[in-house]
Amino acid sequence: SQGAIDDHKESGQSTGNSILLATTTSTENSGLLDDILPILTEDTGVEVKVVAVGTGQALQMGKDGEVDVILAHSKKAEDEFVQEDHGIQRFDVMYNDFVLIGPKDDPADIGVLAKNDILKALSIFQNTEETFLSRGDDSGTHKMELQLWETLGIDPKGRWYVSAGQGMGAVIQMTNEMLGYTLSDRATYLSMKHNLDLDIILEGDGMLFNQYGVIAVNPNKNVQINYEGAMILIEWLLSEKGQGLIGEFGQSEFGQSLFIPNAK
Amino acid sequence: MQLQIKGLQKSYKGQTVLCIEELTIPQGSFFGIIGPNGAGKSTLIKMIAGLIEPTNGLIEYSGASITDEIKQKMTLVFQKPYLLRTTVFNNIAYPLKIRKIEKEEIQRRVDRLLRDMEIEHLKDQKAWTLSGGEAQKVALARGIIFSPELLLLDEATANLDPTSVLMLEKQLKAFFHENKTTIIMITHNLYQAKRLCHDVAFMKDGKVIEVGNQEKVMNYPESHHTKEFICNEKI
Amino acid sequence: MQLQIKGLQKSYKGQTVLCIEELTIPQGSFFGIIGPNGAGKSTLIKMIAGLIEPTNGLIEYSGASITDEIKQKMTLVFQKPYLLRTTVFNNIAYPLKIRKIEKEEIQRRVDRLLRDMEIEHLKDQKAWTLSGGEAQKVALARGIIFSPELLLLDEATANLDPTSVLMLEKQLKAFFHENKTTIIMITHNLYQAKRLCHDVAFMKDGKVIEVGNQEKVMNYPESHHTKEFICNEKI
Amino acid sequence: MGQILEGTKSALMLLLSFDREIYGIVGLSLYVTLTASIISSFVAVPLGILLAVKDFPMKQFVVRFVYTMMSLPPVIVGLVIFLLFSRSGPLGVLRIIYTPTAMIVAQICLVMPIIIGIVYNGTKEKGREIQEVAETLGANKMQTLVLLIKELRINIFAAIVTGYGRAISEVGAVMIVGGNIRGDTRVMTTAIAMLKSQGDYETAIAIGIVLLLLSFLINSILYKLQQEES
Amino acid sequence: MGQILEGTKSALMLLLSFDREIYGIVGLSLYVTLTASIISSFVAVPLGILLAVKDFPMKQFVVRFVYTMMSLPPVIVGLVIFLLFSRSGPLGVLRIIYTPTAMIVAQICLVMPIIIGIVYNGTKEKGREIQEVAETLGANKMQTLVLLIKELRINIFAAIVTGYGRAISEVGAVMIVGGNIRGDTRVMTTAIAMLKSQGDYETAIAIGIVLLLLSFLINSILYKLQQEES
Ligand SMILES: Nc1ncnc2c1ncn2[C@@H]1O[C@H](COP(=O)(O)OP(=O)(O)OP(=O)(O)O)[C@@H](O)[C@H]1O
Ligand SMILES: Nc1ncnc2c1ncn2[C@@H]1O[C@H](COP(=O)(O)OP(=O)(O)OP(=O)(O)O)[C@@H](O)[C@H]1O
Ligand SMILES: [Mg+2]
Ligand SMILES: [Mg+2]
Repeated sequence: SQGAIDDHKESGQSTGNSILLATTTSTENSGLLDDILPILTEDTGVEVKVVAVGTGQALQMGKDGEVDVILAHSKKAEDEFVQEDHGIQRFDVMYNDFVLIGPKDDPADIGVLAKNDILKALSIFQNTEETFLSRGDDSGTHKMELQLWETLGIDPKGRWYVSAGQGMGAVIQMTNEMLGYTLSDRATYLSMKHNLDLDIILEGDGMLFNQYGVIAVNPNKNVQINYEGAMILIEWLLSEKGQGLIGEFGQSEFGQSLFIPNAK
Repeated sequence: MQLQIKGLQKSYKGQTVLCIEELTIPQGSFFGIIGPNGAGKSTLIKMIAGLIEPTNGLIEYSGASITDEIKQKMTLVFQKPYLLRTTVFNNIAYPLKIRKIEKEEIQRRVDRLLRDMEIEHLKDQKAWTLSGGEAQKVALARGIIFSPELLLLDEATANLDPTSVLMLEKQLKAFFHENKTTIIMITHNLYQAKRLCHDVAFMKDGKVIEVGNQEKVMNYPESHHTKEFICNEKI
Repeated sequence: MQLQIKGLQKSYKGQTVLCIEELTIPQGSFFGIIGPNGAGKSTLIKMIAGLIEPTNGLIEYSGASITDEIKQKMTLVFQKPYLLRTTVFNNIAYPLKIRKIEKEEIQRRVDRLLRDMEIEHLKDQKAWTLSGGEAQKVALARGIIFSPELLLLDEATANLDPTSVLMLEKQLKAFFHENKTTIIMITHNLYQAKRLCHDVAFMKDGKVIEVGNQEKVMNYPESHHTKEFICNEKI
Repeated sequence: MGQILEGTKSALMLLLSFDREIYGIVGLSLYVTLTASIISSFVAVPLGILLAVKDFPMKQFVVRFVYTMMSLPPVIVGLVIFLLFSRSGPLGVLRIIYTPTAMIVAQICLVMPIIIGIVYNGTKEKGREIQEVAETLGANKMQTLVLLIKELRINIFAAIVTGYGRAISEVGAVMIVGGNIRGDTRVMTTAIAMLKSQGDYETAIAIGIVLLLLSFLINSILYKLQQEES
Repeated sequence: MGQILEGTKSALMLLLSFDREIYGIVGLSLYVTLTASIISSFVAVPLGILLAVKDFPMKQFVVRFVYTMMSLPPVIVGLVIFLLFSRSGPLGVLRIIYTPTAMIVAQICLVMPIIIGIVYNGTKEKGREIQEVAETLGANKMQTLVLLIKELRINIFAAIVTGYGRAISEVGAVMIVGGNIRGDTRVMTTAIAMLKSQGDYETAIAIGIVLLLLSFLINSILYKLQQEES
């Protein structure tokens, strides 16, 4: 009955001032959201419940109307998401970049041979059979990596190409263990760096740009979606205060920003 | 309770271990069953207690077939009694507890029975620490405490010492006279059958070979099977 | 095997259930133990078998304390026998199997014993489907198949029919004479004690009240406890 | 290796820190797993016993089905519960997804077959005998069941301990249906998984040790209760 | 809901597709879990029985320790095994990390306490009696143990089924020490977790169903073996 549904609405988790945010593991693993969201709640009264999943699942949950808002980093997939009417509009929030990390002594000399050319670096892997670890989990990072191979016209296969199917943190640990190379977002790498024998081997290539976007899920999907709450979060993230907090995150611990705010 | 057995049969995997055309045990009789090992005595008594389904035939209790109500009014004391993992007192009190009898009343009745059966000293002992004969006494006490109308005993005194056997027989006789119970007792002790039973049935190979007045069957058996069996009475 | 018991005592939570100053059972004797329920008979025999640790005192087997080798040469048939969850044949064959006796030899010996004990028809039956008396016969057969030098029997014929009791006693006697075994037997059947035993001990309340030649103890008991107990022999 | 020792030290520090968040996580873990285990026990113990003492058609099949359900992967349970209770799912109106309630439901699905299976096995052999005693003494169906539970308590205890062990240690199901939301549905195992993926092995192991200490405590209490009865 | 039905359909398609990768994953799952369960059984069954029939100091404590280990979280086991066998760990020279061997080692740690615990409980009550029979018939220590195993086989069977269920369904430990490497250490549960994180619920459920079908098959075989014996 309608009454029963109303009752649920009052006690439900995504009505009123509570919203569900699906995001990728990298934002959670870096600790950014834990850092800034309590301030949002203070400012606006909106409580954000974060579910950290892979990009693939995050978008799937958006499509199914399971969450109210998505924060991800796979621009192409996100645009498609909005085009298919699953979301209202996509906003740029911030960016960071991907880096190629590998053993400190860089046995394949990639740092020297490839300079700052990621495509060249990847082609070296295929030739030398040096171990390269792929996320292999359909995440934003994985999609970006696949795009690079595609540009190169290479179908990566063989014992040197390890497809892990796990989150960023896990794959970095595997890389560390296997003394291989992998592509990581800078934030996750920096937050784990102190436990690793890995260094940044290559950075700064324009192709390694990593843009994060935020999308409110289309409220027409079901009555439970809290569109207003989602928009409050988005506006706050894009506001001067939100952007400032994003820029500050990591300064004290790493001496540099892990994410660079770039809302338009 | 009167018992009527008609065309009763029990088979395991095609092998018939019991086959009784007809047998009537009148209300208020003290009925003995004797016969060699494997004759089917326990099978019969378990079937009467409703624990084994007959393959064929039926048993009537005062004209009716078995119901929960009838089950409430009868009991079987097993050849190898299973005692609950608790004290002797709780074992004997159990049938009264499930009949929702008041605590004081239970206490009173169990205490009296413990005294009558000369096992007061075991009252608080754990059942699994009892000696063989003590366990059998407790099982018997548990069986008669709620005054069942039909009491089925399967070699219930086999592990008792001679003095205890006599004591128990006295108890049973008193119980029988007070309650107008029907008692069916399996025993290998032919003296005991003589001392207690009005009627006896001799079973062999799943069949009732001979049944009738105890004195008649035990002293002037008709079948040579019975005769052969009885002549070993001094064992 | 000769047995010597010295200052043997068993207590549970401070309560002494057995206390025997001294008792000697000579090699090759057929020794009976009688006494009321709870007297400590099973406790004593289990201690002899090495299954219960005494609280105090010791038992010597032909002068030595118990070892695995001695254990191999004796056995105990329980009051409530536990049969292995397999066939009758396998139950009886088990002691031979663990002694690594050849298959044909096992087959031969078990078959003969089954025949002697008149239970051939049960050979392939599952142990848990046996009747009470059948189970007891199987346990007995399993105990004597490997010709132990010391055979301990705890009411091993309590659930047998009179004919079987006689048959079994004959078996035991034959076994006793053939093997020069020492046999210690607990029984509540005073006739049986008379028929079989050379010596008997009367136990009560954990103590050996009287011990000696069977005929003497059973016919002219010294203690009034024994007298009282024996006078119920016809039970 | 050093990390394991460090973790042990951290575990103590963690417990002594009286950090509100840690205690919240521990409390929620206990709430979810104990609720799930208790509810499961109430249903599964009688079911396991009935399965053992009753004869009915297809019984062999049901038994093997229960055994199979004992190897239900937590991720699959999580996924199915998620799909059932998600907003667009058939039971979406109940709105329990990403709440402790959903976690309890998922764990019940995992724990129930385990308890049924172990209880069934323990009852199979001795159950018949106990049932016979109860019946001959005039117990009705309910009283017979109660007696069976009392007599088989040691086995039932093992079943519940095993089931509880499954609940407290699993992460797949609670992660999916609970979402590991900070301050809301984060339990010890999901916290461990998260910390591990962040490379913070020490804290992960510390929480793991806390978890084991708690298990030890709960097992000890259950064990005491069971001992005293017997 | 639709996804669950779709998943069932996909499961059949998947099995019939004879896809080499799928069969590789299934095969590795079976290899790892069966090896772990078999090795665990050989050690844990005798240990559980000994624990039940022997008296020794601190026994109560050991029992409670085993019970506690039954709730060992797979993630913690994975982590500890990882730290032990990692490059810099004390056993790093063995170089088994990210191989099926490491996965087997981790699962043994999980399965062993479960089997020990359940066997212990099932032996506690009847074990003494069986031991007495064996001893009075002249069995030596080894023969007594063998007889105990034979007589208690129903309970032991339950213990192994439960342990195997734990092995085949857990993901936390094998994910960490195996790494879910495609074509190398990817097993059914890690594949399910990965597919789920990709939002591919259907295939995840399909593999889950395959896993359950296999469990059913294996349970049925074990069950048959056990039935025939009795
Ligand atoms: N499940 C079964 N399968 C095969 N035979 C069985 C089964 N149960 C019982 N029997 C057989 O049925 C016969 C009758 O058994 P029952 O227990 O009734 O004998 P009994 O007269 O009580 O003997 P006892 O005096 O030894 O107790 C026995 O020969 C026994 O072996
Ligand atoms: N664990 C225990 N705790 C307390 N009392 C015990 C324990 N075990 C045995 N007893 C008591 O020890 C006494 C001797 O027992 P035992 O089994 O030796 O008697 P028994 O002479 O064989 O009697 P029966 O003829 O009835 O078999 C009994 O009264 C029994 O209750
Ligand atoms: Mg019988
Ligand atoms: Mg005794």
